Amino acid sequence: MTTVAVKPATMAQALTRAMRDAMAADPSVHVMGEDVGTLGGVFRVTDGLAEEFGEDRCTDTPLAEAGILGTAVGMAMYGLRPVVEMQFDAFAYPAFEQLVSHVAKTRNRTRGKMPLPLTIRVPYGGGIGGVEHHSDSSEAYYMATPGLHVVTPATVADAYGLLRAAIASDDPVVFLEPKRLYWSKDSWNPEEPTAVEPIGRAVVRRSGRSATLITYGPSLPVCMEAAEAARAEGWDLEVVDLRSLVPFDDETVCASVRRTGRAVVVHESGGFGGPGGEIAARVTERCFHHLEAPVLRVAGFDLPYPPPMLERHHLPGVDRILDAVGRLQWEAES
Amino acid sequence: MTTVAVKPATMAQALTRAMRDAMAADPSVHVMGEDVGTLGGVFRVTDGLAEEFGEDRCTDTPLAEAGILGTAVGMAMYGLRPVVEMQFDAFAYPAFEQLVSHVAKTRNRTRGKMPLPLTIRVPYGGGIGGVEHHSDSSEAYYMATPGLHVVTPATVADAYGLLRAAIASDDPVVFLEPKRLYWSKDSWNPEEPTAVEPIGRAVVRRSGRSATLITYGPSLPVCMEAAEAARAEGWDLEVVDLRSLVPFDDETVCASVRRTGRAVVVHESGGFGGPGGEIAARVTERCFHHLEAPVLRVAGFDLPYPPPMLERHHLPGVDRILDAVGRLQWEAES
Amino acid sequence: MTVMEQRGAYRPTPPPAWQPRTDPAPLLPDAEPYRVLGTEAAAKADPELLRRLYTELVKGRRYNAQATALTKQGRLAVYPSSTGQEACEVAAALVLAEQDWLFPSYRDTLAVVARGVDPVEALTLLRGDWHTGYDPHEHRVAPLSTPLATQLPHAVGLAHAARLKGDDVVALAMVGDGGTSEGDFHEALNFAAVWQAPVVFLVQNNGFAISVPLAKQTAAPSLAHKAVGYGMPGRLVDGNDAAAVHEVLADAVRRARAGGGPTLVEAITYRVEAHTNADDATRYRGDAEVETWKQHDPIALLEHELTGRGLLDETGVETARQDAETMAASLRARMNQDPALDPMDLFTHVYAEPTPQLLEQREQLRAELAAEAEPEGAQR
Amino acid sequence: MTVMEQRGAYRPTPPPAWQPRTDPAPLLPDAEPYRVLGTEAAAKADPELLRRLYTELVKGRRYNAQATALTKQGRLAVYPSSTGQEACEVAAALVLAEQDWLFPSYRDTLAVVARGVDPVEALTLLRGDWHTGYDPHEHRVAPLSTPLATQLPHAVGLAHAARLKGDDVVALAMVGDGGTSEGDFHEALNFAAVWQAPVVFLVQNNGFAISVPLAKQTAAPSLAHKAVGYGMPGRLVDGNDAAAVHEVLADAVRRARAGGGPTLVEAITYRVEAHTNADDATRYRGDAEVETWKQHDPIALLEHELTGRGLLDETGVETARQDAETMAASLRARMNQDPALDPMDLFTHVYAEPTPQLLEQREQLRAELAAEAEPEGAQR
Ligand SMILES: Cc1ncc(C[n+]2csc(CCOP(=O)(O)OP(=O)(O)O)c2C)c(N)n1
Ligand SMILES: Cc1ncc(C[n+]2csc(CCOP(=O)(O)OP(=O)(O)O)c2C)c(N)n1
Ligand SMILES: [Mg+2]
Ligand SMILES: [Mg+2]
Repeated sequence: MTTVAVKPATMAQALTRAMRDAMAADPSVHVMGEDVGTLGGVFRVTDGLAEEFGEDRCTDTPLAEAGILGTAVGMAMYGLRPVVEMQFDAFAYPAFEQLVSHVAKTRNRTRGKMPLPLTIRVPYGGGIGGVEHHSDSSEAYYMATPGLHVVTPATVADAYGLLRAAIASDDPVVFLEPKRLYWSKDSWNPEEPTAVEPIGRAVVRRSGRSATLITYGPSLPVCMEAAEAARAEGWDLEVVDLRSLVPFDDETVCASVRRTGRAVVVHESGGFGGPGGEIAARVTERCFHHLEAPVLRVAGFDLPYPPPMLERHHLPGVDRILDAVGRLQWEAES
Repeated sequence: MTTVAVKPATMAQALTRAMRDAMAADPSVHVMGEDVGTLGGVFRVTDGLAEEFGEDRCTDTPLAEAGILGTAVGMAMYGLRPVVEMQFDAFAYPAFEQLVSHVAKTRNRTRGKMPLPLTIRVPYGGGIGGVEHHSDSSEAYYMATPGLHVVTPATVADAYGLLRAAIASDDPVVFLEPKRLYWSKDSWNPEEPTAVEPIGRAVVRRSGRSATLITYGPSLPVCMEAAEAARAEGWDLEVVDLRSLVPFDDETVCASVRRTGRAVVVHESGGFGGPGGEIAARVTERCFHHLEAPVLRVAGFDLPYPPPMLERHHLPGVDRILDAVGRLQWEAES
Repeated sequence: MTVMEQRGAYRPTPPPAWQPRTDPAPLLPDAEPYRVLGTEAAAKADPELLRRLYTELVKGRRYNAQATALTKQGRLAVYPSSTGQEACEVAAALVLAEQDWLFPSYRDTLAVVARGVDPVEALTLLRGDWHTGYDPHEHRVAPLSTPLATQLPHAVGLAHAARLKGDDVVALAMVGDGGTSEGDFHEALNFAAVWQAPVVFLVQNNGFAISVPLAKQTAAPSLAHKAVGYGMPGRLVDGNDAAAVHEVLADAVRRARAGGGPTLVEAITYRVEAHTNADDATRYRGDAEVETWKQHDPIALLEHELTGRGLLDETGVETARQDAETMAASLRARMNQDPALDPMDLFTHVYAEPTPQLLEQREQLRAELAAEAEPEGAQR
Repeated sequence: MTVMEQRGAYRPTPPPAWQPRTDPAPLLPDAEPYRVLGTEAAAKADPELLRRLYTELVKGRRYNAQATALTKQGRLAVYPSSTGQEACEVAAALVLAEQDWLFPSYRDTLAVVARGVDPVEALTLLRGDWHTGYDPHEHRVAPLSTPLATQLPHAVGLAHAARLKGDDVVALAMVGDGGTSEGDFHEALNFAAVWQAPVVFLVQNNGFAISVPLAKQTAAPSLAHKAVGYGMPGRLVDGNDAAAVHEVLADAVRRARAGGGPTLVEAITYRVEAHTNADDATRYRGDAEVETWKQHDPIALLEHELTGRGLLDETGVETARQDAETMAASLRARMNQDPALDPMDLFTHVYAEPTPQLLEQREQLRAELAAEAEPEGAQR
């Protein structure tokens, strides 16, 4: 994790590398979606794959998301491992029926006879000045759909490791890529790609004793920043990066909260009916007697994602996180 | 509410009556969907409407849910009040993009200039021996979509009152009809239809002092039964029927939980990422110091809805609810 | 330089890029549904095939009757009968080679059985058990699809994958007239044509989608006319003429196998029974219409042809009927046993490995079942 | 009675219910895109209309250029230029009567402006403000639709509603070649035909969906060939010939207004610029292709015709150019002001009445903004 990078790569590049390595290792891996071939994707995440592996392995499809996912299901039924790109979060919605009624259910309804090893890459979230329908956080929909794995990297290394794991998984994985971290860099060394990360393990990104920030994907850097800022207030915050929303790593999360006694869940998805409710509820169920205060949530407001000029007011930022930490009842109240 | 019925009507009949009264009162109300006209709907909920109001007011559409909802959006743009029937829960998924990207957002993106007074009726939930795709509980998807109201009746009177309110609302309402209560009867008197219920108010269906069961729709009768059974164990349970998931009646729910100090959320939707997480989290945020125990959840398991022969093991029943109540730490633990 | 300045040189031309991508004419269906039985084409049909079709039609109808009877006895949760549509069902199954795949819609149990799936296993979903009693890979039959038209892109993807792998596989996907209105129908056909996937789409136009008649479903001259809009041939066939359906499908399968791409076949047929046993068809159609169609019965049509040409005699008819009765008796007997379902199986196949969350839930159910099993007194 | 027993009476007939619902022939597009400019048909075109189209084309191109420039200055978040497609944009707007409705796709700002919407308000979404700066009801222009093809069923529903109310309203809906692959395209056209809704679908086939060329989008002879599959006429037109596009659309609008139902129009055109300012078109197409299309430029085509027939002189050209410059200067000036947005407005229009949850969140934001506004020392 802390290898010093020869030349630092972006998260987008790590994702490309993950697909490339997977395609080189396994001829059944096929990349498909809108503009993924010749153009290399609107975020250039599939850049070079069509050139290297041919158009049959990295395919520009017609513009129809249900068709993309539906045909990928058929390809998976025949033993391929399709990696589907949905161009933006909101443009995955046309494929919702295929996702819920087939992708999530086929293994179960065939009693294991017809697994669907499918990866569905969805760039998600805001913070990039995108116009409407380009900044949705749709993870709540996927979390509420049993049969899917839901994974989201927050670091460059995880982008590589988790995408390799997703592609290797024999189950469908919704792989949520935080758009605004595409250009982020960290210590990941493209010369020595990280090992495949197992899906389902959270990780403590920063140790602390005062309270736990539970977060994932695009909100991790914000939480890290908040944890730094919190030192000035005398709070030593622990930060847990979930990495996988399904399965959920109760063990790591609860161990942290039991240690700190306080927790705030941070995500930019809307609060009401969002992931934070589930997380707060399950942490409370499991750690009630260790809690000094209710698990709080810092989330996007409950509104359609706002226009670029207002998004900074919507997105959970450092101040809002610190405000929540401040409300964790540091002196006993009635 | 407690008027003695002359001849008791079923929930299905109350829903029919609500549409009929709304159509008679307002010529802009149009009912549309698959088989709603000549057949009167597969559950006969629109029975007689086409005959009474003509096919232009109660219309058999082509078989395409995105088309149904999408054209209803256009009709609402022109000032009509469409009432759309989705034939079954899982068959609403093809319309998901229209729902999330247009129905939920149009008022906001037009700054109030283009409200969409639309009601989307969705028969939901299991317990009727339906084969796969006919028993989904999809409320978590709708709750996580700001811009929608999400309403679900549990009594015959509410079926009438809430559907009238939904149709009268200037905002889109996802109106979830508990399939297995279609044939239920209670004291509602079709001769004196209840007044329109305001959307957004929960109601205490049973007062009690020991703990609160928070529930809605198909699980209300189960909770009432459980509350009866709990008396034998010495528990006096309060039962709150949410009726509206969005907006959420924090006031009524929290008042109850503050009184009882303990709560269990009960629904048949899957637990993980389901409505119960949100409810438990928000109750805990607001009532932490009144809680003797964590808010627990009794929900469907986290799996694709099982086949009819196994559904009784999946659905929250009286025993499972009582087990949860029993875990509410009646004697202080560490 | 403004355009004015270059005016002398400028010459209006037709749009440079445009040219018809394919000649539309051969993609359009004939004006009349193709027929074989009772026409001259019948003479060219393979007698063996016709007899085979006949036997299966008779068996199919008996199967439908038996399954419907089983719903009355509570042995099946629901059954959508394909009586009147047996020619399509049977031809679709028989036209495929062993390595090919069938993608049935929820009404297509007959096709599934005719393809070789065990008659009881084919009913697994409908009797209220876990969906696929049969292993899809064993007979290369996808699970019956309930959400309409969603199976069509699967067929395209599978056929495409097989072609990419260099395998000789054709996929045949079945859908109803109502299902053609769904977006998935459109997207599947478009992908198939763009990819030139070896897939055949068979639309059984049986006149109704539950209660909704075709006229409320489409204003097209025929459903087969949709094909040209994707750049594939559309074929119209008398769906009650088993020989014709088989021939048209066989042509399409051959074409697909040879790399010629997909075909859309519309078979004109009629659903003689109600939508399912739970439906009341008298609410939306009259007896007269049903009677007219009974005059165009697929079994009668074929029987008439075969007997008329001396390819079938009373004994042959009787044998077919006996075979069907034997099948029905066995079906009845086997369906009289309750399937054994283990509630703990709820958790087994949600994922390859149950999540920690599911493991917890499994333990909860295990404990509940144990408590249930305890003697009465020990319970709450 | 078995069929055998009734055999004497039994006569195979064609399937009783089948008859083509409509004659397919008139629904099929002509083999070549319809053209007016440079052909004999031009003589019959209304000179006033041609001049009006010309002025708008010139203004439209200038608008595109100005908007693209504004992206470079950071005044617009993004701009999808319709340069090369102005004929479609302008004709679509001008062909409608006042009471009619336009349903634009995200690239159709020009059509929105040509319909009368304020040029700055039309850019509201793209500059990063709340979506609809314009009131959709004022000029009967639906919000620009970003999710592709989703606006098509809206147009159908609105047109249908108007007809039910007895109002004389036609809806014209615009979509790209890529958008025709979406399920919503299919469902919208089908509903329109079944309901005989007064709606016109205009497909701007500009050869690309971002980087994906038409050949990977469809295998159809033309997109207009999709129409017959819905039972509506399909028309093919040279999309760079403003007179032809206007005429074909006018026919379709007239037909719709008269109760004749919907029409699908495919206009063959070309996106001369990149997909948006953020796109790099050299990744997927060569200059040669672009150059060929520049030879078939919509403005040049019309200018050639007008000047050739003495309907336009240098002064006229200059006037049009001046008008366009004036518009551009005003646009530039007005766009140089930052729009004033109130963060508290986040909560105003989610519902008619904010929910209790939104009221709480509004108070939270209010408090945060107040804290931000406090002098530095007072902050955390
Ligand atoms: C997506 C979807 N919407 C609705 C339904 C409910 N439904 C089941 S069968 C049916 C009618 C199907 O008609 P058609 O496609 O003509 O097939 P047929 O029943 O005639 O065989 C409907 C509406 C469904 N199964 N899936
Ligand atoms: C449902 C949906 N999927 C994907 C996108 C992303 N997207 C925006 S424009 C575009 C290409 C559109 O091509 P076309 O319909 O031909 O219109 P054009 O850009 O050529 O005007 C794509 C894929 C979208 N906006 N909506
Ligand atoms: Mg049918
Ligand atoms: Mg295009």
